[in-house]
Amino acid sequence: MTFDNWLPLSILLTSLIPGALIFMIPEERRGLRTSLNMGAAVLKLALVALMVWGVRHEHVYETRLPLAAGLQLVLAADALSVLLAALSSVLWFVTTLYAIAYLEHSPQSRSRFFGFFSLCVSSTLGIALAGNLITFLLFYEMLTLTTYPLVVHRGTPASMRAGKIYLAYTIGGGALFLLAVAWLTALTGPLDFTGGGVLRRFADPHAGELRVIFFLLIAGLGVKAALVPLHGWLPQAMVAPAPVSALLHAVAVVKAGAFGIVRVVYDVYGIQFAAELGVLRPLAVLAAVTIVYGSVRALFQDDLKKRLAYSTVSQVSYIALGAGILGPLATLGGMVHLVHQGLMKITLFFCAGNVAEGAGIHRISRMAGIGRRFPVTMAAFSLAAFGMIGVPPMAGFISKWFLAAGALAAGEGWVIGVLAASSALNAAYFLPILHTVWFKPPEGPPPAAGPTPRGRLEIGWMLLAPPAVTALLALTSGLLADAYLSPLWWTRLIVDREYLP
Amino acid sequence: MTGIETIAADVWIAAAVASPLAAACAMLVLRRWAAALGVLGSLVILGAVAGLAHQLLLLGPQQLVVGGWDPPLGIRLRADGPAVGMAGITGLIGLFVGIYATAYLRPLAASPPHGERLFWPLWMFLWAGLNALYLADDLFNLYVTLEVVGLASVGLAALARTAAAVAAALRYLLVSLLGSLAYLMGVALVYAATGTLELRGVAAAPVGYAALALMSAGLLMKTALFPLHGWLPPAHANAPAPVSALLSALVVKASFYVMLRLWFELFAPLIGPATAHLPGVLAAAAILWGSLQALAARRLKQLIAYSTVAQVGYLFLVFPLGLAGGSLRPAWGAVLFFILAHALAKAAVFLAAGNVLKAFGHDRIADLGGAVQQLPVSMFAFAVAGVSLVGLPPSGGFIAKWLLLAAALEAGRWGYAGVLVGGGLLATAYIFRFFSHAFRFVPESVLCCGLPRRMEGCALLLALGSMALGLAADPILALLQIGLPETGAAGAGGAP
Amino acid sequence: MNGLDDTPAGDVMNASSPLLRRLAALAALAIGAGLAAAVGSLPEPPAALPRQVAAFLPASGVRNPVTAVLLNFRSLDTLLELAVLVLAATAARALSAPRSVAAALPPPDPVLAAFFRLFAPMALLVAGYLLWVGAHAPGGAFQAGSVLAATGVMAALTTRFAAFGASRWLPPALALGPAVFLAVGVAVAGGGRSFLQYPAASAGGLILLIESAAALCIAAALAALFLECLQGPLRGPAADPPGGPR
Amino acid sequence: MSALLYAVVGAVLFALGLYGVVAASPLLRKVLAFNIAGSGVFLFLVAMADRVRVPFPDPVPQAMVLTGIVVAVSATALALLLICLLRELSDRPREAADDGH
Repeated sequence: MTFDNWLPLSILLTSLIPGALIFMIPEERRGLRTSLNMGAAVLKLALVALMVWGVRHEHVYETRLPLAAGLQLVLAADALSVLLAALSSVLWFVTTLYAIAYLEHSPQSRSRFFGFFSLCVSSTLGIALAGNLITFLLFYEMLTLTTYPLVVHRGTPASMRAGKIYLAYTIGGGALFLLAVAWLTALTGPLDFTGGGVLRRFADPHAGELRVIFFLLIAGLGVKAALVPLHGWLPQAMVAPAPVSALLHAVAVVKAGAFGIVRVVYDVYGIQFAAELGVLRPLAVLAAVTIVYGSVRALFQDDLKKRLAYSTVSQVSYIALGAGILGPLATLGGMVHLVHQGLMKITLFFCAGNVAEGAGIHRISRMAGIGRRFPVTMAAFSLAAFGMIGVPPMAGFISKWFLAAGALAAGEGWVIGVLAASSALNAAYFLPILHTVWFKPPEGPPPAAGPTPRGRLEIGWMLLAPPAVTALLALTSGLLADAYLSPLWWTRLIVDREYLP
Repeated sequence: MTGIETIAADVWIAAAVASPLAAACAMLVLRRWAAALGVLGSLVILGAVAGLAHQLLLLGPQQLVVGGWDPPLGIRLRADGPAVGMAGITGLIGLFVGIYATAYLRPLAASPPHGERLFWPLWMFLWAGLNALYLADDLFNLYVTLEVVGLASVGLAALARTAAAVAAALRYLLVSLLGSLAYLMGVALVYAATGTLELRGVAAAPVGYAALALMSAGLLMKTALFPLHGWLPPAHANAPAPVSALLSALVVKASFYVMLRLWFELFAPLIGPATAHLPGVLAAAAILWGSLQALAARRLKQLIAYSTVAQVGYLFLVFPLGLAGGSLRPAWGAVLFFILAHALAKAAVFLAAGNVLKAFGHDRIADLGGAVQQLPVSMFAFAVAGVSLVGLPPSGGFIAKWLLLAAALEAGRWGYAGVLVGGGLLATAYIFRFFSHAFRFVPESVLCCGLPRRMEGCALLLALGSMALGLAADPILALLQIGLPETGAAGAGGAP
Repeated sequence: MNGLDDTPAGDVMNASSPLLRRLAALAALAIGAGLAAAVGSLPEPPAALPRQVAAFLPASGVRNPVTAVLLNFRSLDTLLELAVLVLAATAARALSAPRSVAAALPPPDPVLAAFFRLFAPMALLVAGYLLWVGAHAPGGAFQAGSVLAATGVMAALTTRFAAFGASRWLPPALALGPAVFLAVGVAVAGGGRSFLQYPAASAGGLILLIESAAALCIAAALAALFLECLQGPLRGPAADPPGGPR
Repeated sequence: MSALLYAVVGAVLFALGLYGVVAASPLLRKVLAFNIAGSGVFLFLVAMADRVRVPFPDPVPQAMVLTGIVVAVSATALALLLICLLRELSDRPREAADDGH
């Protein structure tokens, strides 16, 4: 086991072992818990950075462990897996900082929260680094198990109900996914992810079965990627604390589903073979329907987090849409949106959390004029909102641009219509918020000291820094899109390796 | 490693059967030291089984000809993969349940002071019966070991001495005796037809079918497969926690193990696809019925007992998958691994339920709010074991379910694949139904009494064991299939 | 034990509904007919095993073939069977409350007492003979044990050994049988002989040793089983109204 | 020939005993029916032993019957004890026993 074999496993362990340790830390030892958390996050960032540098220089990192009769647990670092690994480790660092401050005086056990929090991120990294379908399935189900306690963390009847719905959807999806993977393995034997897909040679006798397996896989993954009929759990899971909503919607759960769809389309079936099977078009149509449906439902939500949830339902399907269109440009747009949506959405949720924590405001109608009270938070919120609409120079614009270009190149004209409609709808549900926040006079009792007094921050710095950082990241990855090692640059590297093997 | 092999293999087999008996006798004499002898005895027995496993890995299947008379005259004890695997899991669970029982049984107010000390000899007799049963290679010897296991289990089940426990134990006794008699009649028929009691004698057609029917019916009663499962839930729910763990994890599987031996060795030529599907259909019904009853259970131990009824259904899926697939390629590896994973998980879950019962004073699920808060270690053990019961990765249960699913898909049995996946969903429903109550946040503490650390520790270690089984599946699968007539490819995953 | 017959099976077996009785009748009929048919078509008995027993009988140390099979050829079965009896007695002790036997037993009946004084020595003689004759004719440990047990019960009934039931030395007596059997089995093993393989010369003696220990153990077990039932399991000092069993 | 007759009678007794255990409602009758079924099986075994005339009838089924009898005795004793215990407990005021112990 050389260092190259150790790296993927050690990245996984940097959150698995601290997670196990944090469970045992007594509740009052806040300092120890925080230092363990932050130390693990920093160590992970360093290792991932090392891997990014390695993969940039064609270095192969792979861990192979025998799992069961004939099956292997494979953790491989190819360009695509590093994309999600980098995204989740950066955002986890920021979310940990935010969660420590946010749960400062919550009665529930924080050791339990941060234990499951770390386990959840290790399963996300496991999904990112998975080298074959069985490993992906293993971490995919582990993600469900580690996020359930986070969703029901508050223990209130509402969170219990949300947890039950969440579980029903995700375990159901997991069962479909298990059946599909078992069926595929029975047909073809254990197969690893390889660029350009591996199933072409099984096409002649099993074409029909492969189509059914594809739809089972997409159904299993679609639950977490919140494709239309299977998205019900996402708005319900909003009762969870803000860091959990941020983690669930920007980094872990939703991305796992979208990432899975990308893996299945590109590295199991191969985009060409999938197109020949005729399964790409239904996927693209389903994604388009989800985009429009999500945006429409978001229009009518007065609760801020609910509206953001429906916005996520719509935005994640851009990735599925990118995967559903044949051609390098669309692939580029879909994959880069994986990162951009993560950065923008997590900013929005941090701001929603600040407003709820700082002023106890949950409904958009009561957010009139809070721009004065929360200037920095609302500035970050506005930046992210513009990004979601797709206004240049924000990151959102980049992804939509390449998606549109890819659609044109592939001759799928109707996708332009969908993108335009969705951008309009985004504007329709984000701009009123900005208008209420900045231009309406603050209603109700005037805040004690008008604009925030000099020197004193609107809210603790640990709650303020994360949204600011992620907003800036979203801005820079839009502005400096072509810079070295930027998300777009890296995605272009993936696409080159994918399409020109 | 010179020392161990020089000791002849049959010493280890003799030790595996004789040491629990010796421990039982010692406990009857030195009654005050029963608990200490219990734990010490567990270590000795586990050592013997470990030595046997070592021999098995080195030199292949071992045997001990008792009394020096070669079969068919004398009795031979055979130690092959399945036998050593079952003896090993019995040892592991026996050790942890023993340590747990030293703390759980002390203040058992209901029974007289000397009553709970007699738990130990009864448990040692049960252990001797189990080890003798796994190693037996003779039909009548299997009958006597089934009786030892059956009567000891009834004695242990009634140990709580409440009206509910005694009624359940009595019903268990009557059903178990009915099963034994049917089995004995079958043995008589086989002896009348073939003239030997060996497990390899092939029974002639007409008498063979009668013997197969009788013996299988008897064993189905003792394994509590649906519709003959009525006795199991009350017996397992009302017994003391360590006893419930032993009954659900080990005793139910002992009679299934005998059925495996009979169907795949003695009666193999008589069993066509039609007969193999009967247990399959009953298994599907058991999974459905057990899970629905578990969903409706009011008490935690009832929920777990009905979960056993459902999980027993999974065991019987091996018959349609192995035999109906045309050639005799039984999915030995899959079903034995399932037994190991389920035994560890079920024992952990029952011990955790015992902790809840001790700490809360009751186990009514609806009133267990705040359990996760106040009993974090036990609830974590319950969760980890629950994951293995349900068959979600990365647990041992998942690997077992995967192997069964691969066998089903390879044999093109769609119905059973659906049953496997559906059963997993139902299991998730009733396991997380409990958690939806346990995760509720309750400001003030509701516990009535504290728990010694080792009670929670044992539950956690067993749960982590079932998880570790999932990660180290390959070597264990290899060990389980040593000495089998034809190790089915089904046991080796989906490789075509 | 009066009044036992009407113990409701209600909470034990909720069976015996008319439908189930008919179902059981049908099943019994089917089993009876099936077995009768099977018996009819039994092939000619291959008498391989009995001939082997006959061949090895001289080496078994006893002349009675059944005792040879029970205590030499298939000795493991007998060891486990002894364990069944002992564990049943242990379970009986575990389930009953410790209390003085006297409270539960009927007042001594002079006729019974007189008869017992005559009966006891003769019974012990018969038990000894049965134990001895087992080597070459029907008899052996179990028959001797049951006669001894009957004597024990008679003794308890005439309250001669009042504290028999709860006495301290019952469990060790129970342990005697399997312990001796195991001890002999392990002692003879080694030096090329496997577990429970008696050396040809001393086989008879060893079998007799095992049988006598087993006889005592069986007597203790059967007597304990009877007396635990008689006294009624829960007759704790507090809960039990004075006087004999209801 | 008479051996087969005894075997059939044994089989019939076994079937009757099974019916009795399931259908009889008072518990004591269930235990009695169990013993009838047991003796049916033992009769069948002895009948099988009688079919062979090596200098003596086949001793192996006879040994099986002896062992079976001892097992039946211990099982019956345990069953009777549980019935006594049950009668004892059901006479007592049923405390909230179903909450576990």
